[in-house]
Amino acid sequence: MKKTINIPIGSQHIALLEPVRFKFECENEKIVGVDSDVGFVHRGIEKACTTKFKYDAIGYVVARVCGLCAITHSMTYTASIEKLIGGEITQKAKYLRILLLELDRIHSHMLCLSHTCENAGFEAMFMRIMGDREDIMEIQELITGNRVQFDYISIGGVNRDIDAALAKKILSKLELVRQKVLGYMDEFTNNWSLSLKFKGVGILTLDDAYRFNAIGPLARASGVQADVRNEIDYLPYNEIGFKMQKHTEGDINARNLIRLNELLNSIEMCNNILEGLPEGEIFTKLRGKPNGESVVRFEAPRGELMYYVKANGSAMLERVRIKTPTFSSIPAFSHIFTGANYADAPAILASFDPCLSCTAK
Amino acid sequence: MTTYSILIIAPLLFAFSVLFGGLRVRNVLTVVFVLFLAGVSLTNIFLVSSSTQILFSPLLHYLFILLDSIVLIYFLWQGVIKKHNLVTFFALLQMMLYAAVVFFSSSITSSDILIDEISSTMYLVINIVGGIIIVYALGYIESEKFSRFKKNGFIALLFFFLSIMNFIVSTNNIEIFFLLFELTTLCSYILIAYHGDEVSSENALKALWINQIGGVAILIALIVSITQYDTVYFDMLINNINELYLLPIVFLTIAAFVKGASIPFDKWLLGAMVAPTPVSAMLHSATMVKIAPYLMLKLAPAMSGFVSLSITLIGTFVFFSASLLALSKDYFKEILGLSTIALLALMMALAAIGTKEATTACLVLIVFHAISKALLFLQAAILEKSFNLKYVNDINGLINHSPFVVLFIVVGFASLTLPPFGAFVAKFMAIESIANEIGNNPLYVLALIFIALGSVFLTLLYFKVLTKLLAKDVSQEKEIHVDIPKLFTVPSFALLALLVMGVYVLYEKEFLTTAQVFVPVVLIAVVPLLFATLLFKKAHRVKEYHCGEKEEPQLNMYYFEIARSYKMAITVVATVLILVLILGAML
Amino acid sequence: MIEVILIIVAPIIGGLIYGLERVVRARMQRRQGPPILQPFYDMLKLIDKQALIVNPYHSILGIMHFVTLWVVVAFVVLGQNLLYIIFLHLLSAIFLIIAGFSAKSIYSHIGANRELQAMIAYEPILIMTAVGFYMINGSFDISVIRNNTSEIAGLFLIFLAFLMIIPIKLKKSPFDATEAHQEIVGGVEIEYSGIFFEFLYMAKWLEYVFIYLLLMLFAGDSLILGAVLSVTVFLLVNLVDNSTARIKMKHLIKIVLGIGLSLSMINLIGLSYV
Amino acid sequence: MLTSFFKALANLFKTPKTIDYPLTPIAKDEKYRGVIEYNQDECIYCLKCEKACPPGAILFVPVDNPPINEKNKKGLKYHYNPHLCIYCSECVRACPKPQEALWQSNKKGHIGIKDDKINDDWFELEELKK
Amino acid sequence: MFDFKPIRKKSPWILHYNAGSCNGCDIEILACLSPKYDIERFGVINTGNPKQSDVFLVTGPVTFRSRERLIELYTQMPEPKVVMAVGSCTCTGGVFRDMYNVENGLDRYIPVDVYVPGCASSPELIIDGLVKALEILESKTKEIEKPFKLFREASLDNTIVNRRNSALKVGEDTTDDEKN
Amino acid sequence: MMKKIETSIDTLKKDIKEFYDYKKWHFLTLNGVALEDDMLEIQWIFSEYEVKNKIVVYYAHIKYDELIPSIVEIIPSAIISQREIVDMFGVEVEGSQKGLYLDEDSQQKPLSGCSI
Ligand code: SF4
Ligand code: SF4
Ligand code: SF4
Ligand code: SF4
Ligand code: SF4
Ligand code: SF4
Ligand code: SF4
Ligand code: SF4
Repeated sequence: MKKTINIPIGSQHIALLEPVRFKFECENEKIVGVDSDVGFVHRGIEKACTTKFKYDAIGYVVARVCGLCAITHSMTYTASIEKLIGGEITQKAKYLRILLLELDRIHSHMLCLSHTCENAGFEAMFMRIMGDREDIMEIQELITGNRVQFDYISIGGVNRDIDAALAKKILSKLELVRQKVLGYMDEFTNNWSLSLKFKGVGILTLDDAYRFNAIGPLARASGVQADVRNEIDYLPYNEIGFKMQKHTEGDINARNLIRLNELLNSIEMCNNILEGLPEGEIFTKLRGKPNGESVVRFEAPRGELMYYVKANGSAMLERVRIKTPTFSSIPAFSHIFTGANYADAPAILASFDPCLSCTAK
Repeated sequence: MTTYSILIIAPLLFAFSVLFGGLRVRNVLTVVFVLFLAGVSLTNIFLVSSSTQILFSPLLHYLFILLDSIVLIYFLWQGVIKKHNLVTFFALLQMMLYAAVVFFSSSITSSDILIDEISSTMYLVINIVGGIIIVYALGYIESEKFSRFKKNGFIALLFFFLSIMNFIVSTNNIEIFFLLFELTTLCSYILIAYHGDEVSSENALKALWINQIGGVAILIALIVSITQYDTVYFDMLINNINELYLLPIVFLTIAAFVKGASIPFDKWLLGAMVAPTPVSAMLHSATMVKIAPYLMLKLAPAMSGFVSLSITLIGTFVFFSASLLALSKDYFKEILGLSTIALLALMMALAAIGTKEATTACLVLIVFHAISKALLFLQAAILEKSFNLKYVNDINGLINHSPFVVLFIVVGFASLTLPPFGAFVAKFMAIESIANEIGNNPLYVLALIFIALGSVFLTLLYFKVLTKLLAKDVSQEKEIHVDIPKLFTVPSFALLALLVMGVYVLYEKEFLTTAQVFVPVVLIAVVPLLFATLLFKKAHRVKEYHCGEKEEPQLNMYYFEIARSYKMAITVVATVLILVLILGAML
Repeated sequence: MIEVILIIVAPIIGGLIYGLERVVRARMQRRQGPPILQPFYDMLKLIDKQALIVNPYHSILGIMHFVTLWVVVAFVVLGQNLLYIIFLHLLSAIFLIIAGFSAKSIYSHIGANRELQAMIAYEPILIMTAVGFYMINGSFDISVIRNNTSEIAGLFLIFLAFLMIIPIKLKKSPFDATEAHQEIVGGVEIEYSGIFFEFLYMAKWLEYVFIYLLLMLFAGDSLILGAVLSVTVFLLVNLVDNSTARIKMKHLIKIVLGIGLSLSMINLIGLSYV
Repeated sequence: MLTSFFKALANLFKTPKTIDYPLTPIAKDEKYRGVIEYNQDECIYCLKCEKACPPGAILFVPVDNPPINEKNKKGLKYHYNPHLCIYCSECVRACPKPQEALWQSNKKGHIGIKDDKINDDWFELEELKK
Repeated sequence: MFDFKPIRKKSPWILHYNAGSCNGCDIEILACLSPKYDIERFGVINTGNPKQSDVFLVTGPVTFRSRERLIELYTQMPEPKVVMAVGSCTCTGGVFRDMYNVENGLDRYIPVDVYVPGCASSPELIIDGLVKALEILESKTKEIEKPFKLFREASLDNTIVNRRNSALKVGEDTTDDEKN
Repeated sequence: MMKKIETSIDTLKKDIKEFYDYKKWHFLTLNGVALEDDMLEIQWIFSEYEVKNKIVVYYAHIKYDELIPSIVEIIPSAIISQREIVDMFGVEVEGSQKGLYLDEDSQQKPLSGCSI
């Protein structure tokens, strides 16, 4: 007698923001196998980048690979082009770029935490974090003029400046958010029902994290020292107080704690930037066309994002390869699901913070 | 001639005559004879108002001793040729003990036959339900690949079985009771091994040796009873019993546990599944296992304090655990089997409580359980013969193909759980009487918890099965037509009629109020029809929601895995409880 | 007469409780929340929607669930036998479960299966509660229970056990795994639409009425105590709902059966000595 | 768990955070990136904006009665589709006369309904362009 | 007869489907549920289940793989229903217009009632769109609206007939492990 | 710092096995670049943990009809990039089937030089 059942999640499912299909092979509610289909969002952006758009417009196009880390996408792309053209941008532009990158990380991590809570059936917490996240969204709207797709970074610098009044407003809002985050910290560590749901669930061991090349918070929660912010020098991360977070348990709880700690670290970095913002231009016109190959990586909220760009000196690029965070985490996901309880699946899924829209591009 | 002797002798004679003769003659004769038996057992209720008492001549007693010896020798022989050490051992043990019994033999005499209300009720169950089972066995056995003689022999054996059962509920003599007990063991042994293959014979031997434990227990009880109370009669034993020395009662109880396949003696009943389905039906509903509650009821007046409590606890514990175990099964007959074990244990527990309410509950349960189980096994036979289905998991959407079978299964299960049927009333009364007992002894709280959990598990179990039947696909419109022989459908309806009559009797005797009878009926029958006509015209059919996917996910039944360690623990606890019972009675 | 009116308006009362609860929950999450009459808007809208069915049994069983639940509430109001009511209530749950299994949808199956498991958790405790009342009043009849004085002191532990099963029945955190929107999209109710979903939606209201009526039994003949109990429990349930995550079926059964049964057992043993 | 328990209790008596949006309008910052606005009198018809726009939300299509402007040699008319625009402001950055000919307002795009035939009309324009 | 139409407005339950968007608009839909915007004020419940929804929120330019699911979901929604295209890429294709795996807007497949522009549409725009959609919902009849394209039906043969043939025959050994 | 090391599809497995220490190197992705003359460059990109800007690229030039060996035994997470390459370039990789982004029976090879 065959005892397993297939439980599909997706492509449309309330626990998913995006179309992705997991098929869980379950014995009763215990998952014994996972099959995933991630190709629903495939739009053909890589192809369009080499046939449809000129290199200077691509920054806005690749931002639409993903709405959540749009800024990281345009940042990474822009950095590769700047590398190929050659030329330095101002220190102030670099700082502003980091500011937006970190703000984006804050709102994305908050979204992920709230989403994890919702999928764990904790609606109140979801609402609480989503409510507080609006503060960050307001800051972003004030700086860039849009809540989600910032279109803030252009080749040569950034598009808008921050004046002193705005900086002050942001600082006060960030302080508010910091207090709130400390409150979540307490909730995530002390709530009994959350610990039933999160502790010891969805474990990725250190060895597996290495073997499956896990990245981002997923890897750091298992104890891998993998944070691209530590491995690059295009942006002066070390000057503004970046600290790598690490945990060793590798369960959902550890991932949440990593995110919470990163929130605090990011808020601190934003404070440092706003307080020590150098004077200067925000935009340098870069002359010339890109030529050659470059590989550039950045740390998106979900882990490492990589662009490979090959150009031949004309306005059309030869190849744009986008390696996105969720894409490279998928083998690790499938591994974690095996052996878990189906009732935990949505929470585990949310704790990876997957984003399929970039996976399929 | 009194009715009881007709009931005992007529089936015996008929059994011999049915051995020969062609198909048509046999079928017609059998149906007529079954009707006759039913009639006799019904008249018995009205004729025999007070209890009948009869003493057998010594000659008859010698005949019984001879028969007993032959049966025991046959067991020994089977043990030796089948090389089954346990069978051999128990056969030898029984021979020794039996020799001791014959050697001691008591001097005081009482009536050998004693018919009271309980016996009359049992006659009804045995003859009417058993008769119906034999009728459908006629249909069943035709499709087996046996020789003509073996087919006739099968029917004959069933009648033989009826005769023994009728005798067993009439007798008052424990020696004769022992003989009949062994004869039922023998019958079941032959019936289980009827297919003649490896598995059958193995399971038959298993049934044999486990049942022999019961024999041993009876013999010990006999020896103790003769040495202590100098009697071999139930009534005298019960009347003279000393509160402090209940050992014979306890050993007889153990015999009941064995026959009732109570855990830890449950293996034989499940093994009996390999026999042709009517045999299972026979064993489960009307005959064999019913000896257990019957014996309990008979002994109940003699029980007191500790013994009563521990039997109640054992019974309710087994009720709970068997229901739990049944949840993990997928084989339809096995589910039915485990639920039989559970309900039998409940009956024994109720009998052991011994209050009037509990005894009534027990009797009601005996009757309704017999009818419902007969009905369900009949459906199992139909599933097997007409649809080739044995596993619950495979019966998905049966309602599309045979609404009647589904109806009967639904009714069968409903009658074991839901108002207004008897099993529900019994459970209801059980809770009430146990709640009363808690005032006397707080330990009954445990029994209450077991009953509460067990009844929930049983409900779960039945509805787990039911859920499979109803699934209907939108797209699948074509139906397969399956012929169900008349010999299956007619008994089904007969059993259904019995159920309804049972409810009516309950209502007459004021176990149920009008509202309690009619509300569920209205809910189950009238409401759906009403709404169906009102609403369905407008409704559109669509497919189920599969997250937007077109591909249908694979559905399978949920099963409740029960860890091996739990199973072990259940057996151990049950065994320990029984040992405690024996030790407690000894001290 | 008053009983008849009470029975007829029972769903409406339930709807009001549900509406109030949605507002209270929203407020606890610092949201404005829907209007209190929202459940009735939903209800009227559902009547107006086109009804889709996947198979007739499925739809009928949903309706039977609703009707049975209504009868259960009616029996409570009329003061019938408590034990009988509990079994009838079991029947209504069973209709829902069979309905869940009769659709060919995996979520419906999982939901029904979880509903079954939840039954394992709450049914014994309901029975124990009934026995508790029986031991004090000497009768299972609700009319008798209601005419005696409040037994909440004598049944305090059973009362606590009863509190534990309220979130299961009302599908509230932490015991709402049977409905779990994020996992199984509502479970049993997934395949219902239009007027058929309406019945399930209203059944939920009746469930509220049923639970609060049972709760009132603990107050005996004192209406004031009953009101105080209901309000307190209402707040308590919502506060707990807003401060816990959904726990798994496995934990649910262990916690509720383990704690609930032991509490009621101790209480019953205590009663037997009194 | 207790903290959130009491927090929920406290929240019950606080005013909600909700902004009753359609009734209480939310003021948009002047830097909010809303729809692109255009002044045909100031435009010099260099078509840089059209080329710069990634999705092609600005089209200059030849029509019979074009706007009167001396720079408009080819008889083109400006078309803008707020439902195709991704609000990236690249056009404004490309325009030689930003804030005069082309600028980004802080107005939200209008909600389209079925009768607007947003997509079909634009397809026709794109056909015309070719 | 009681007029239900005004009631429809008061209880719009939404179904959200992402047909290949960038998540930008999806998280804004999520933000609409958050305390600041709280669209539950309008009676909105995010059911996630087509059979109980009135408003179909679609984001994304409809990729090749999403289209069948989109239509399946659409057909499973009972009438009356409204469809909202949220975000520029859903309305017309947005930046993804003319990419090889998308087909330029939701209205190539199903009738769209409300187009909400923006990349990403802000919660305010989505609420505006919802208000508009509710007006349209009120005026709708219960007539069945059909999608513009349909795709193949999945074939079903996992029926009782087939399984019956593969079921075990009587007399075969059945319960190896469970018996012991 | 990008270091490019040439390899060929015959020696690839050996090279990678020698090179790859799973606690030191992080496998980024598999990449394909269409070249002229119907050639394809396949790159296996690695970075080193906790070291600034250290990227190593193994690459091989192949024809479209050549079978690319799979490195899944060495690096399990390469499976998904391999499937992507199969979809996007229409090449064959040992043990990887089409169907990650495109349909299984799709004839498209979007990124190859001679697309659709
Ligand atoms: S919170 Fe999670 S489950 Fe809820 S809508 Fe967002 S992504 Fe989906
Ligand atoms: S998640 Fe990925 S695609 Fe999205 S912004 Fe971050 S790095 Fe870019
Ligand atoms: S992982 Fe991809 S889709 Fe997700 S947020 Fe990052 S870039 Fe976007
Ligand atoms: S990026 Fe995160 S929030 Fe967005 S859809 Fe993916 S998992 Fe959900
Ligand atoms: S804002 Fe961007 S998308 Fe909109 S018209 Fe200008 S360039 Fe085009
Ligand atoms: S870029 Fe400016 S001036 Fe040139 S055509 Fe566009 S709007 Fe006119
Ligand atoms: S502009 Fe539109 S189509 Fe393009 S990426 Fe953004 S949302 Fe998608
Ligand atoms: S409209 Fe823009 S932000 Fe919204 S989903 Fe489409 S690309 Fe993303």
